[in-house]
Parts: sequence; C-alpha cells; structure tokens
Amino acid sequence: MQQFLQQTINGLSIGGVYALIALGYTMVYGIIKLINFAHGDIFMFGAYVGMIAVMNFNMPIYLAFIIAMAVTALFGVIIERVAYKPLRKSSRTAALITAIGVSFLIQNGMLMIMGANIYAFPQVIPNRFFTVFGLRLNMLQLVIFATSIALMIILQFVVSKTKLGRAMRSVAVDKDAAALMGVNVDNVITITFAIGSALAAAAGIMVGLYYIKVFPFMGFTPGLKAFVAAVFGGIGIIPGAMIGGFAIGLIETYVAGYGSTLYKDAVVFIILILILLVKPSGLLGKNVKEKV
Amino acid sequence: MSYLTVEHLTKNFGGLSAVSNVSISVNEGELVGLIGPNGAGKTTLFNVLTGVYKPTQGKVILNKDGKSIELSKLPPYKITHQGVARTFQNIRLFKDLTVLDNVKIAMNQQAKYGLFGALTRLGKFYASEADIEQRAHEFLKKVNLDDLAYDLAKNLPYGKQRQLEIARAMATGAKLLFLDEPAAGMNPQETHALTEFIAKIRKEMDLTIVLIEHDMSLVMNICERIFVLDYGKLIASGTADEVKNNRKVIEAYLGEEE
Amino acid sequence: MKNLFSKKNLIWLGLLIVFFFLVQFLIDIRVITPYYRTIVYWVGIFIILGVSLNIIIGITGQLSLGHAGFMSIGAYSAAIVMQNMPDMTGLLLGMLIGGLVSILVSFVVAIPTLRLKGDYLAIATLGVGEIIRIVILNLEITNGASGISNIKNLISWPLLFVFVVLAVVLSANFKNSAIGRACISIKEDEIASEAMGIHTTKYKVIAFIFGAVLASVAGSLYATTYYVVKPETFGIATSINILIIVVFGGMGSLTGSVIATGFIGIINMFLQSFAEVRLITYALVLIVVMIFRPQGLLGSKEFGLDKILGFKPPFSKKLRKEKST
Amino acid sequence: MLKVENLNVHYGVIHALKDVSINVEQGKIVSLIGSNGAGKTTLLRTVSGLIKPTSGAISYEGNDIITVAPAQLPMRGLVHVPEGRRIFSGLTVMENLQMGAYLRKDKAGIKEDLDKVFKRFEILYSRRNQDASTLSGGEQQMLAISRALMAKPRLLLLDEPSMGLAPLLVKEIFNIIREINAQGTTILLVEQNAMQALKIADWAYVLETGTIVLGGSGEELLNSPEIQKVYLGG
Amino acid sequence: GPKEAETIKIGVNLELTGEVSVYGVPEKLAFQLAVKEINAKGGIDGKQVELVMYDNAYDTAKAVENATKLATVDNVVAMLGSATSAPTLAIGPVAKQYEVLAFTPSGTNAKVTMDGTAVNPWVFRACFIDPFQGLVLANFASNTLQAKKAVVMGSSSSDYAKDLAAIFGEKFAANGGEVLTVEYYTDTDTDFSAQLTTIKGLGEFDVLFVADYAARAGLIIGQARSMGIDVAIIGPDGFESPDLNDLAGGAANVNNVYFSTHFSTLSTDAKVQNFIAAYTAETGEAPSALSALAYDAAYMLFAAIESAGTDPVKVRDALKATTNFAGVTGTISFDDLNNPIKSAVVVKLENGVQVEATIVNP
Ligand SMILES: Nc1ncnc2c1ncn2[C@@H]1O[C@H](COP(=O)(O)OP(=O)(O)OP(=O)(O)O)[C@@H](O)[C@H]1O
Ligand SMILES: Nc1ncnc2c1ncn2[C@@H]1O[C@H](COP(=O)(O)OP(=O)(O)OP(=O)(O)O)[C@@H](O)[C@H]1O
Ligand SMILES: [Mg+2]
Ligand SMILES: [Mg+2]
Repeated sequence: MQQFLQQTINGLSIGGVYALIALGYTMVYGIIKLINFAHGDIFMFGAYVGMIAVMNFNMPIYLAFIIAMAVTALFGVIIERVAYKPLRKSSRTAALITAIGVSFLIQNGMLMIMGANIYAFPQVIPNRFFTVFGLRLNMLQLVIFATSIALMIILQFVVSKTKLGRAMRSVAVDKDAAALMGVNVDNVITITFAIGSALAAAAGIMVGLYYIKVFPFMGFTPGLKAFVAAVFGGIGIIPGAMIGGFAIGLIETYVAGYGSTLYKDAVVFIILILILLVKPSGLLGKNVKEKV
Repeated sequence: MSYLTVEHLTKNFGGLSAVSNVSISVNEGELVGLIGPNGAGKTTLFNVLTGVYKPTQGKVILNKDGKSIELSKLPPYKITHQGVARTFQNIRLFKDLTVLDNVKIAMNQQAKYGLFGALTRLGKFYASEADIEQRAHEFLKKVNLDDLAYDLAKNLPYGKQRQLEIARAMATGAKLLFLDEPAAGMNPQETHALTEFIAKIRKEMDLTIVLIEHDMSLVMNICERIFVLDYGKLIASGTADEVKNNRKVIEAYLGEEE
Repeated sequence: MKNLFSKKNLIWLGLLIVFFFLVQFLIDIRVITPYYRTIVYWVGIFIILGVSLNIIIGITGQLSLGHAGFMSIGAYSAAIVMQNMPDMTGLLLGMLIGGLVSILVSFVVAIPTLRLKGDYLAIATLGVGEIIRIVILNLEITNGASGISNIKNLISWPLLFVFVVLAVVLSANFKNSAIGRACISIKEDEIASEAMGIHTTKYKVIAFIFGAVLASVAGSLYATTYYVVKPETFGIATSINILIIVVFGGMGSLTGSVIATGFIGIINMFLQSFAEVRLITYALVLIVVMIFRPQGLLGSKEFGLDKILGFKPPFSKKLRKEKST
Repeated sequence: MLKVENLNVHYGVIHALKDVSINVEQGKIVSLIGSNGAGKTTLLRTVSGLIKPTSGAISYEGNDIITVAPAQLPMRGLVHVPEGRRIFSGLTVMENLQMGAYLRKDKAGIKEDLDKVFKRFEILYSRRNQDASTLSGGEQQMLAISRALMAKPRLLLLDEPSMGLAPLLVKEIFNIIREINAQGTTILLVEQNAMQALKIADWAYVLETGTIVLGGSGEELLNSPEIQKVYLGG
Repeated sequence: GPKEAETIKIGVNLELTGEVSVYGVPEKLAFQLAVKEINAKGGIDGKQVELVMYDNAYDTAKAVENATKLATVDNVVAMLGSATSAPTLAIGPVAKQYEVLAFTPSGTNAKVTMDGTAVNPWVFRACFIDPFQGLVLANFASNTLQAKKAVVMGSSSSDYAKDLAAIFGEKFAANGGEVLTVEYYTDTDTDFSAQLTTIKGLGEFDVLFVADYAARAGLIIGQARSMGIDVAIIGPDGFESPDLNDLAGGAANVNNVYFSTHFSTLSTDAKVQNFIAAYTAETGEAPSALSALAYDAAYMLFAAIESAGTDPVKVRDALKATTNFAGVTGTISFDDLNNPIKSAVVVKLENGVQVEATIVNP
C-alpha cells in the first residue's frame, strides 16, 4: 500500500509535466486546429533560455522564469508569423508538415548552436524532501503538480469566461465571422501562441530543475506524450489536457512499477486506443455527431 | 400496406425531443411535402429515416416487393442499398470531383468486380467500367447535366449543385428520395425550374419523393400530400388546400395571408 | 483482354522496358556508380512506402502516423527467414510472410481504430506503430534492441524495379477503380459517401490493409538492402518521413509521391556532405515548400498518367472553359 | 452613407464584379437582388473588407475604407451579417451574442440590447445556454441577425437573411428589418426573396453576372415586367 | 593506376545529428584533434591527413550510403566510425564488399566485427566488447566490494545494457552472488522513480549495477540517492562523462560510485595528461571515454598508414598487426576477432571526483 501510494505520487509528478506541456499543445490546437508538432521543441527552447539565464547571467530563478517565458513567447510568435500564418488557408496536413519542419529546425538549430552535449540545469532550488506518512515527497514534485493545476484553472477561466477567451473560441470556429465581429484575428492567434509558448517555457524550466537534463532533443518524447495526453483528454479541451497528462503519468508509473517497463509505452497506447474506442473524442470530448 | 411507414418515431437529444411520436405513411409513387417551423424536427426526421441517427423510439419500415424491411435497424449505406437516398440541407457534394465522378460514385453498387479485379484489371473490369461510364453519361443526359460532366462540382452554379445532388441521389438506384430544402437560396425563376425538374424526374423514373421545403409556391404546387411538424409533433396532414386552411398550421407556420 | 493490351498500355509497357534497360546499362557502364545505386535503392523503397501511405491518407483521407510499423513487419519477416535461407527464395518467402502478418495486424487494428476521425485516428495509428515497435523490441525472435544484422544483401536494380513498378501499378489500379472512387468519396465527405450507399468502414479497412501490405513489402526490401534491421529504424520518425513524401508530392497524387521521393532523395544526396546543416536545410526546404505549395508538388493531380501511361482518365481533368460573361 | 464606385473584383481568373457602383443613403433600405452567382455576396464581402478589390473605391461615411481591416469596421458602425449564418459553433447562444458586442464597452447598453434581442426572439432566450451549432437553421438565422444587432450598427449589411426560414419567420424577419431601419439603422439587403426585398426597399439594384443592370426605387422595380418575370415568378 | 593523391583521405561515418549525436560528436572532435596534431607534425610520410566526414544520424540506411560513398567515390584509405553498434553493423558488409577497413572506436556489440559466424576481416574496434565489461564488473562487485545481492538497471532500447546485464548476471551468480531483479526502462525516460521505488521495496541489497551511459546513469544516481538508496552504484565505461555529476544533481550525490573504463584521468601517464590538456584546450570541455577511444583509433590508424602506405588492403593488414600500441586508453593489440586486448580500469568516485583507480583483468 505504502509503495502503491509512493508510485501514485511518482505518477502524478511525471503526469504534471505532461499536463503542463499538454496545456500549451491543446490551447494552440483548440484555436487554430494545428497539431503544433514543434511544441515539444519550444518547450526545449524554453528550458535552454532558462538555463542560460541562470547559468550564464546568474539570474535568480524567478527572473529566469519570467525571462524564459517572455523570450519563448516571442519565439513562438515569430514561428507562428513566419511559418504557420501563410498556411492558415491551406490543408491541415500541410500545416502539420510545416510544424514538423519547424520541429526539425528548432532541434537541429539548437544542436548547432549549443552542441550535442547534455547540459545539467543548475540546481538553484535545493531539492528538499519531506516525509509524510512514510511517503517521500519532493519539493519540486509538489511545485510541478501545483503549477499545472493552477495554470489549468487560470487557462480554463480565461478561455471559457473572458472576452479574450470568447474571441479565441470564435476565431477557432470561423475566422472571417470573428473578424466581422471586430475581432483582430491575427492578434488573437498571436496571443494564443504567446501563451502556449510561455507555458511550454515554464514547463521546460520546471523539467530542467526536476530532471536536470537539458539537451536539444529533450522536447521530442515529452512533446509526443503531451500530445497523446491532450488527445486522451479530448484535444482542445483544457481540463482534458490535464487529466490526460496525469492519466498517462500514472499509467506509465504503475506499469513500470508493477508490470514490465518494457511494455510501458505500449500499455499507454493500448489504453489510449481503448478509451478512444469508447469515447472517440477523448475523455472529456463531446461525442457530437456532425449535424447534417 | 403503404410503401414507407413511420411508426411512433421519437428522437431525443439530451432533454430535447426533436421528433416525438411521429407516425407517417407514404404510398408508392407519391410526392409528399414535409413542412413546419424552423427547428420543428424535419431534418432530424430525415436523419432518422436515412440512418444518420438511430431513433430513440419507434421504427421505420419500408415495404418493397412484398417484403417489409425495418430501415431503422440498418446503417445508412444499407438503407441506400434498399433504394432510399437523400439530399442534404447544406449541400454535400463531393466538391473536388467532377459531376461525372459524383454520379459514378453513386453508381458504385453496379461495379461487377472486386478488389482482385480492380488491382489486376482482369475479368470484368474494363467492361464494367465502360458500362458504368456510359450509364453515368446517359443518366446525366436524362437530368440535363451532361454538358457539365467534366466540371468540378464546386464550380457549378448553386442551382445546378442542388440539381446534381438530387441526380446523384437518384443515381444510387433509389426509388425513394428525401429532399431537404431543395429550393433554398433560389429565386422564383430558379425555383420554378427546379419544380419542373422534380416533377419530370419523378414521372420518368417512378420515384417516390418526400421533400422538406419552406417555399410554399413549390410545396403547394407539386406535393400531393403534406405533413406538418411543430415542436417535433405531427400537427396536421392532408392535401395542400387542407393544410393551407388548417388553423394550427397557419398559427404555427404559415401566418395570416395579407 | 483487349483493353489490357490497349495501345496505351502497350506504349506504357514499352516505356517501362526502355527505362529499365537504360538504367541497367548506365549501371553496367558505371555511370550510375555503386554509390548512386544506394540512392536509387532508397528512392525505390520509399516510393513504395510513399505510394502505399498515399492510398491511406491521400486517397481515403485517413491520417495514419504508424506506417513504419507495417514496414517493420515486412523487414523483420524477411530478416528472420533469411537468417536460415539467405537467398532469393528466403527473401520472397519472408516477404510473403510479412505480407500475411501485415494483413492480419492491419485488419485487427483497422476495424476499431478507423472509426476514429482526424487527429484521434492519427494518434491511434501512431500508437499502433509504437506498439508494433515495442513488441518487436521485446521479442526473442526479433533479437530485441540489437535487431538482426548480417542480413544477406540481395537488392539489385531488376529486383527493385519489379517491386516498385508492381506497387505503383497496383496502387494506380486501386485508385482508378470503383474501390478507389469509394475511397475518394470517403475522403471528400464521409456522410455523403455513406448516403450514396458506400460501406465506408469496409473501404477504409481495405485501403488500410492494402497500404499496410505494400509497406511491408517495402520493409522486406529495406532489410535486404541495408544489412541491419533494428527497432529504432521503424519509429515515429520514419512514419513522419513517409508522411512528408506524401504531402510533399501531393495528397492523392501517386505520381506526386514518386516524384517527391526522387526529389527528397536528391536533396538528401546533395546535403550529405554538410552534416550539421543537413537537417536544418532539409527542414527549411520542407517549410518553404509547404508555404509556397501547400498542396504539394502535384496537388491531387497525376502527372500525365493518362497520356503517357495509358490509364483511362477516371478523374477527368478537362478544365472548365472559362465562361465568358 | 456608403458609396461604391467602379468596383472590380476577381477570384483568380473569374471576374466576379465588373465596374459596380452603388449608393446607399443614410437611413434608407437598399435592396440588392440577382440570381445565384451574380456577385451579391462578393459585393458585401468586399465592402466589409473580407475581399480586396482589384480596383474601385468604397467610401463609408465619407471615408475610404478599402484599406481598413475588416475588424475595424464594426467599431465604425458597419456590420455585416454573412451569408450562411456563420454562427460560432461550440459557443453558446449567449456567447454568440456577446461576440456581437465584442467592441462595445458600455455594459449597461449591452445588457439592454441583450434584453431586446431576447424579447424579440423568445426561442433564443430559451436556448441561450445551448451550443449554437445545434440550433435549427431558422434559429441560427435569428441568432446571426441578433448577433449583428448587438454591435449597434449604423449600416447593416444583410446577406440573404430569409434563406431557409419558415414563411412566418420570413415575414417576421422583414418586419424586423423595417423596425431596425425605423430605429435609424441604414440597411443594405441582399435577398433572393425579391418580392419582399423590393417591397421594403427605398431603392434597389439588380446585379447580374457581376454587373449592375438596373437600379430604381423599390416600387419601380416591383412593377417592372422584366423583374416580375425573372425575380418575382410572375 | 590512379594518380598519387596529394593528401591522405580518411573517411568518417558518425552520428553527428539526432539524439545519438551525443556519442558521435565527441568522437568527431577527437578525430579532428588527432588530425590537427598529426598534420602539425608534418602529416604522415609528408602527406597531410584529410577527414572526409559524413553524418549517418544513427540511421543504418544512411550509414550504408555514406560507407559506399566513402569507399567508392571518395576513395578513402580507411573509414573511422561509427560510434554506436547499429550503424557499424550496417557499415561492416560495405567495408567488406569494397575492401576498405572500418574502424569503430566504440561499437561494443560483439557482432560488430563478425560476418555471420566468422570474423569480418575489414572491421576493427578500439573498445572492449560488452561481455568483457560485464565480467570485469561482476568480479569487481564480488571480489572487491564483497557484494552478495545485486540489482541491475538498464535501458531496454539498447543492446549495450542488455548484454552487460546478462553477462554480469551470469558471472555474479557464478561468483556466488544473487541478482534480485533487472529493471528496464527506455532511452527516452528521465523519470526512474517508479523503478527505484520498486527496487527499494525489494529489501536489502549490496550493489546497484546501472548498465547505461551517463545521460541516464547520472539521473539514476541522483534519483536513487534522493530516494535514500545509498548502496554502491557500479557501471560500465558509459559512466565516464563530464556531465555525470551535474546530471546526478550535484557532485555530493556521486559517492560510492564505481565504473569500469578504458583510462583514468588519474593516470600519471604523460600521454593521457597531454591528451586531456589538448582536448580540453581544443574543445573547451573535458574528454569522455568516447573521445579517448576515438583519439586512440585515429592514432592506431595513422600508425598503420605510416607503416603500410595508402593501399587500403595493406593498411588493413598493418592495423591487424598492431601490437602493444600505447594509447591513452591502454596498451592495445588485436585478437583474432579484431577486438582490442587491453585491461580495464575500475575508477571510484567520491563527491564526484575520481579518487582511486584499480586495474582489473577479466
Ligand atoms: N445533433 C443535435 N444535438 C442537439 N440538438 C439537435 C441536434 N440536431 C437537431 N437538434 C435540435 O433539434 C431541433 C430540430 O432540428 P431540425 O434540424 O430537425 O429542424 P428543422 O425542422 O429541420 O428546421 P429548419 O427548417 O430550420 O431546418 C432543433 O431545435 C435543433 O436545435
Ligand atoms: N472564393 C471563391 N473563389 C472562386 N470563385 C468564387 C468564390 N466565391 C464566389 N466565387 C464566384 O464568384 C461569382 C459570384 O459569387 P457570389 O457568391 O458573390 O454570388 P451571389 O450573387 O452571392 O450568389 P448566391 O445567390 O448564390 O449567394 C460566382 O461565379 C462564384 O462561383
Ligand atoms: Mg432542416
Ligand atoms: Mg450569395
């Protein structure tokens, strides 16, 4: 039992990471229906910016967060303007391929600039532990967990309750009609990308702090898992991203802890497929049949 | 036994009863109108009849060649195989394909070869393809669309697209057609042409037609019987004159004549 | 029969024979050096992969991100059989077994997953590809992470040519038939397609299995070309590379996939000497092409198929005459 | 109020509008009729900036608006109800209406207009928290018009508002248009229902294959035999 | 015959992009350093050495293409690479077909130098093979650490880990020990808490063998220590990396850690110290085991060319005949299977610093 609880904590903390990345994924997807394949790499970019801020400029960590989020937001906006915007009216697969191209570009650009080596994120927050009922809790685990929930709530509020959120959702449905309501479509998309990228940067730094390892390809696997998480929960749905993230974190951990790690990822995908068969648009997705 | 029988049909969406306890029957060869205020459940009824939605309650029965077939148990494609086809309120042509291909796809049932024949082109492949091609052209001639055979469906003028959608539905070999607002967005002249088109194809091909329409000039002109839905319920049925003078229909739908 | 040996088909056959011997001659006189030959092999194998994925994505409209999984089935089947039978019989037997296993696996997978739409399907197929890879990674017979090495190299221009031509012709035949039309109508509008009496699930499954089998064949050729098969080769990255070919060439355009594969093969060849900037340039080319030609090189059109190759134009290209107003 | 001069619009090689000039005077209802594909929608979309013309001038309240972004126009009181409703699916009816008031800051005024809308279309009130995409065709049309009204338009461009509506509602819609106009909103109305459109129009134009072929008061056109034959089914 | 070349061309076929470039890039740097040094000394027989370098991105198809190009278009004297086993396995047959030797600094899979059941006469390596380290570490655990119970962790996506784990288990058992469990994870994992929690639940054990590279071993060390697992952690040459301490969350976590390797930075050998200094000066970072192996491979090849000239066949023969080559990773000769015969060093880390080096023979 003790061990099960400990595994649950482990699962929730890794799930928190997926959830954090998935939030940005889902947000961008929700607005422009683009599977931003480069999201994981934007996350990696954020981790590097944060690391450089701390390591080379000796910034305190909170400042590194702010700087990384700002720089990465800008980076995301530039990507959107240069690579995605020209493809707004094209097929979604074309946009997907562009996103894959952007992903390659960021990975290999970073590889060229920073080299292939693995950097260790400076451990500026002492990794403190405390034991509650015999369970070891890690300070950073808690921070990641809490941050992902807090961000989820804030985002959900913004998207569902504010004027900006309504504008975002309108743009998602029909850009021209939104423009006719006075919505500056480009700005809304820009803001969406900025928020999504800033979230990715936050996740990047947190992962850097917790898992230490920073390298040009660090975004790929978590990015993919986050994407799976977003789909799991119902892509485009903010609480779904979080639930998906935690679900995948837990499944992975339980399988690794009690079954065979060898089949860990396979089990995740099998459960994903099974869930999609019952709920074809994800856990929280609405099963609306297209009205004809 | 009538050709199509709808028995106590109900379709709920969550708490909303879009169609409730509707019973209708249509005789072979009839041209029937289905009218009612917006949101009355007309399209929903069509969707249930063609298998897009499963009914919450009730059933739909088609009597064909002495057999009765429970349509409400079949998936859409099998309903089409029973000789039932439809058009959509918002046109759903295969936009990026030619007029000819739209029709050929509807005729797909008639291909006389399987996967092996398709891949190897042995056996009946060439003969069957030539046959389909020829029949598609013949069919297009019959519906006066042959000169547009090689145009992409999306490039057709709106009125022609509506016609093509009807033609495509017929090309499946359907004997029973459901037309959802075929005249929407047309001006009186175009509507008039469409009315004639429907009358003509119906006669030439022995079709049974049920149509939804808000254009009363069309409905009152050609429909032999009219059903009126309101809030999902059948509130009236009868000939054009009967319906026109029905108080409930006037209140709910037609409004007072000026 | 008469139609099969129509003038157009014969011209086509003639052209293929001429092309075959031309290349063979160039290989013999070493204008096509052993190095260029490796490029030709890559292009040939990926043409099969691109065309087969195009059947699923471009023709039928079902976004699949797990194609490399089926490739791996063929690759491993061939590799395993050829460990004991390192000859042409072994290769063909392996290919056959791979094809059968692919049919089985793709059938089991297709029935449930193809009910999903769009991105949900994409992620499910991605999962399928990963599951196949992980299973291979952990099986005894596949030798786990190390994979199988020292596979007999039997690739040759004639062998490659036969399979590429077979794959492309079969795919073209598939597309240009009632089955192909059914598939295309599903891509265009699934609801309308179903209303036209098309059993959409059946055709989606057929297309998926067809694509999977061809991918498996390509996998077998891969195994006998590159000596080594290992699980990583058949991961998401490879599935994405195949997808790139399809989109690059134009969704639904088989000839587009053929041309795109050649194009990408050549780009890669030129970039070979520029290790660090290779992938950056590749990525940039990808982005730029997508921005300026989002529909891919050929869009959904075929490259002069009816003219040169003698296919009847099932999807006519007669352009609408500009109506003078 | 709105003046379009020698407007030309192309879609690739298709010349959709040819030297079109129209004039909409303040406070009037101007109807634009014409068959399918004549270019009516194109004209409205060009006026509201969704399409860039190849040549010509559009001035609104005396200012050239060709270079103004579409999103700026509602602020200036020019609001377009697009063809095909284009309501925001996934947003509730209420949220759709709020989108109409996107650029407005006067909370009280918005509230007041919302009440007005709900009074006019009670069905919308009863469906206010429903996903707008599940509304019936007619309900969606009501929503689309109401949404535009939430922007407090001075000039309202209406593209086939009666399309797909039940006869009772068609009458209702035309009454509403009159009412809106009476309250001071100028209206440019595109309609297939030529009879009604001409009846309520102060002035009307006939567009055929991209060219204005006729212009006159509503009554004049209503009585023109040519128009009667083609557009009024007479 | 072909015109006498101006320079001596050596082909390089490495993982320079993609995730596996962490292994390829240090070797590239070491090759470049070696070439720079030799050229500064006037080259080989008065001829400058030139590297023709292609990236295989850890893709076997690319590796084959590159090897074919190096052998037939660039006409190199010999080929260096690849850093990992899989591409090297694909390069082997090409090397054999075109008769140009392929020399991998670090491809540890036993099959790399094989052609089926026989040796592939055209493939050599500079590192020890997986079984060797497995034996060394098992002996070290039993004899030096006096361990009775061991737990093994390794990546399921690499044969390196699997082979090491298997051999270690066999030998450790033969020495009278018991392997409680073998926990696998995948290469892309960063969170090992699930496995470590399970391991912790197994009860007491004496040694944790992590059969992996520093990229993950570092994280495992850190996470294990933070979970209160403080037994000795041992590992293979993959541990050797300047990043190990950082990845472990700080040098303070790297206590009671041992790994087997080819050379120790503690070595007082001038050659080793010079290499460390030169490499650090050139690249700005400390050399890893991989760069040391690559450096040795390059110099062994130079020596072979120096004695045999530029005919690929003669170069191969000369390399094969290498005896007691004094490299930074030890004194090297080749056995029948073209594997180096050399001894291993087991290094002890305290607070992340090498404090002790023991030479161990299998
Ligand atoms: N998929 C659905 N989910 C929820 N409600 C639905 C759905 N489809 C239809 N409805 C509701 O059912 C009612 C009937 O809709 P339907 O489309 O059948 O009306 P209709 O009679 O065709 O109207 P119109 O003439 O305007 O097209 C409407 O109130 C609509 O909001
Ligand atoms: N996006 C587009 N691309 C190409 N051609 C277009 C496009 N939109 C409209 N057209 C063409 O421009 C012409 C005018 O179309 P428009 O939609 O303005 O007509 P309309 O008068 O509004 O017709 P309707 O009564 O059917 O709404 C038509 O020939 C149409 O096919
Ligand atoms: Mg309807
Ligand atoms: Mg229009």
